[in-house]
Amino acid sequence: MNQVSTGKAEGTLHGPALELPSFSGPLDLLLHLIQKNRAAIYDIPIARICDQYHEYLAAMQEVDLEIAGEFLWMAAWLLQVKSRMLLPAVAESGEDPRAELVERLLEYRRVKELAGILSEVHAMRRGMWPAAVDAGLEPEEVELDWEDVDLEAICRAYVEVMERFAADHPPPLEVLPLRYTVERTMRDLYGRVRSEGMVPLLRLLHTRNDTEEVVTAVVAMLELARLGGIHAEQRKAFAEIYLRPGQRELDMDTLLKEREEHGTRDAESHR
Amino acid sequence: MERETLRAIAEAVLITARGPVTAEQISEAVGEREVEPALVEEVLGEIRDDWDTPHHGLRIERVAGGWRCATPAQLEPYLRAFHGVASRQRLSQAALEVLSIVAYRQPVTLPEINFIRGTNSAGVVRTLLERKLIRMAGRKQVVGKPFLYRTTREFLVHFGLERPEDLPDPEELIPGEPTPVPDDPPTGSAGPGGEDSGP
Amino acid sequence: MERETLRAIAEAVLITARGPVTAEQISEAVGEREVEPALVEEVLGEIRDDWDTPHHGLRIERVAGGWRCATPAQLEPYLRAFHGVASRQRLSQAALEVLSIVAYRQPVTLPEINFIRGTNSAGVVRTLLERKLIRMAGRKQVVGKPFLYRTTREFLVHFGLERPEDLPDPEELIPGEPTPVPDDPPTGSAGPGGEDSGP
Repeated sequence: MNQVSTGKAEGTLHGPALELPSFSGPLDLLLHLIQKNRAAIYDIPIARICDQYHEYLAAMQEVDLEIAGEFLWMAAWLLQVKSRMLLPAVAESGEDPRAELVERLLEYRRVKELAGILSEVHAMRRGMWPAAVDAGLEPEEVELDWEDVDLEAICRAYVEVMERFAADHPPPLEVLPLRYTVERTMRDLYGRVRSEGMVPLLRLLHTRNDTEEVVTAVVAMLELARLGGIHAEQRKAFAEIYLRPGQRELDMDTLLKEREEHGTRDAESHR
Repeated sequence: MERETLRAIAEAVLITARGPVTAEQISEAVGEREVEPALVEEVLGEIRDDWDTPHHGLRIERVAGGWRCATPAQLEPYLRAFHGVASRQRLSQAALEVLSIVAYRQPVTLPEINFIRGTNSAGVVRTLLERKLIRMAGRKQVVGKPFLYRTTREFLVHFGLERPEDLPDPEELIPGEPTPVPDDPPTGSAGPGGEDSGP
Repeated sequence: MERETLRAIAEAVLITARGPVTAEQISEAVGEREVEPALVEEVLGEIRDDWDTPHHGLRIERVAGGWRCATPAQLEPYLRAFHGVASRQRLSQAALEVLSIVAYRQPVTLPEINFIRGTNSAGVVRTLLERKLIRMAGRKQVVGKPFLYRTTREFLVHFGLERPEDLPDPEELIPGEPTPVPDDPPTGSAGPGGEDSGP
């Protein structure tokens, strides 16, 4: 029972020069002291045990051990029980101030007993290796035992899926300032149609690999056609669209100035 | 060392090894001078002969790199059948992913699941339906009216939950150590309907 | 089907299965009406007895409601030498204590474990979850909805138990004092290491 535990995360007692046995918690230490004193759990000599408990903590502090809060909690509790034992009123009431402590110790001792049994079984069975003969079937998909799929497993799976989703879908790029304006494209396109007499629109668009430029050109073309400055013609579905000068002659300078004043930002509304 | 102990060691090594094993390796593992590779080889031959009977389901055989343990070829159909039976109690990683999406985002449609996973999950959804871990719960009132899926009563029983809302939040999963939680995916027009229209 | 064929199938299944196998599964895989689970169980018992000799390096045992095949523990030093691995990690005293509490009070919450041990056990619980010796099994319907923990099938396999109830009862092992144990830890009372214990 008086083992040297390796209580990891809790009440850790480590350090090379340590002569003191370490305990997995304050109840473990208390149980050890009771046994050392050959006392019964049901009749703890509380004053003696309390003193020894405090001596132990002091020794721990001397070797600069960090003492977990739980050990201090227990120290305070023991002091409280000790002082209550001395009160005549408590003694007369027949109520034992140690009762709760006793209950906790009995329960913990039961756990420690079972842990001891498990420890032996563990030591014995740790050396058994499962058979790992390959069945010779085609390589199987990694599968999980449904038995092992608990709340933790399903929650982790969800976190992983969403992490992967986030990685595959980075936040959208910021919108860059427009590189092509409808106004400028209108001017260029109108000029070209006037000077060349006929412009094949689709061929023109196909030579542009910038989507933004294509969109701007289409909008500019539609605007010019609406104003009657150019005439668009397509003989049959999917055939080339030819742009020719329209019935109206446009004064591009005045026109574009007006557009700007009206603040129509076609390019943006068409994005 | 007793010959029977050597024999037991050789068997134990063979059934736990992943690939072929040589007599030299076993001799070395035993680490006793008198257990030479030749002796091990002899014992391995004995083991092979002993196991080679119709009432045994394992064979020891000499292969290129040494000796290995395998099952007799004629038992393959049974192993395959057993594998099928056993796999009903298993779940693929893909199935676990889809199940987690349905669990956490229910009700959810197949297109939404596909969008999140970035891969078609129709087969997996069918498997989960067959295993009664998810169920259909009406249709979503969007184009194509896809089915909505939810988890089942059986799902809750397996996980010991009263309600799907009791599933753990990723943050509370690991006490003391915060898990990174991704932001929700965009729930816009293309997104997996976060602001869902129930049936 | 010949009995010897059934025996061979059972052996082949056992050495290739990755976990405990039930007689029902083997019976189903064979798929013949006369090969009932009871017959398979009988054959498995035969195999167990036949293999249990010093010259064999494999054993089968009844565990976690099924049967599984493993090497005898006393051959471990040779297997470690052959596989070139260190001994499998021991469980710490703290881990064994938490495991004991989960085993005989399951399902149990972390605050309850903390209370019984008088010390914060969150780290140990996480380790045991990672080692698949305990699993999350729902939430307790009390304030804060803490997770409930149970032992796993891996726990049963590791400790050679058929059911969690097969654990010895320490009360019977402690002579002398009768031990009145409260049904539930008096949560909310002022003991150290209660609900929110933790350094």
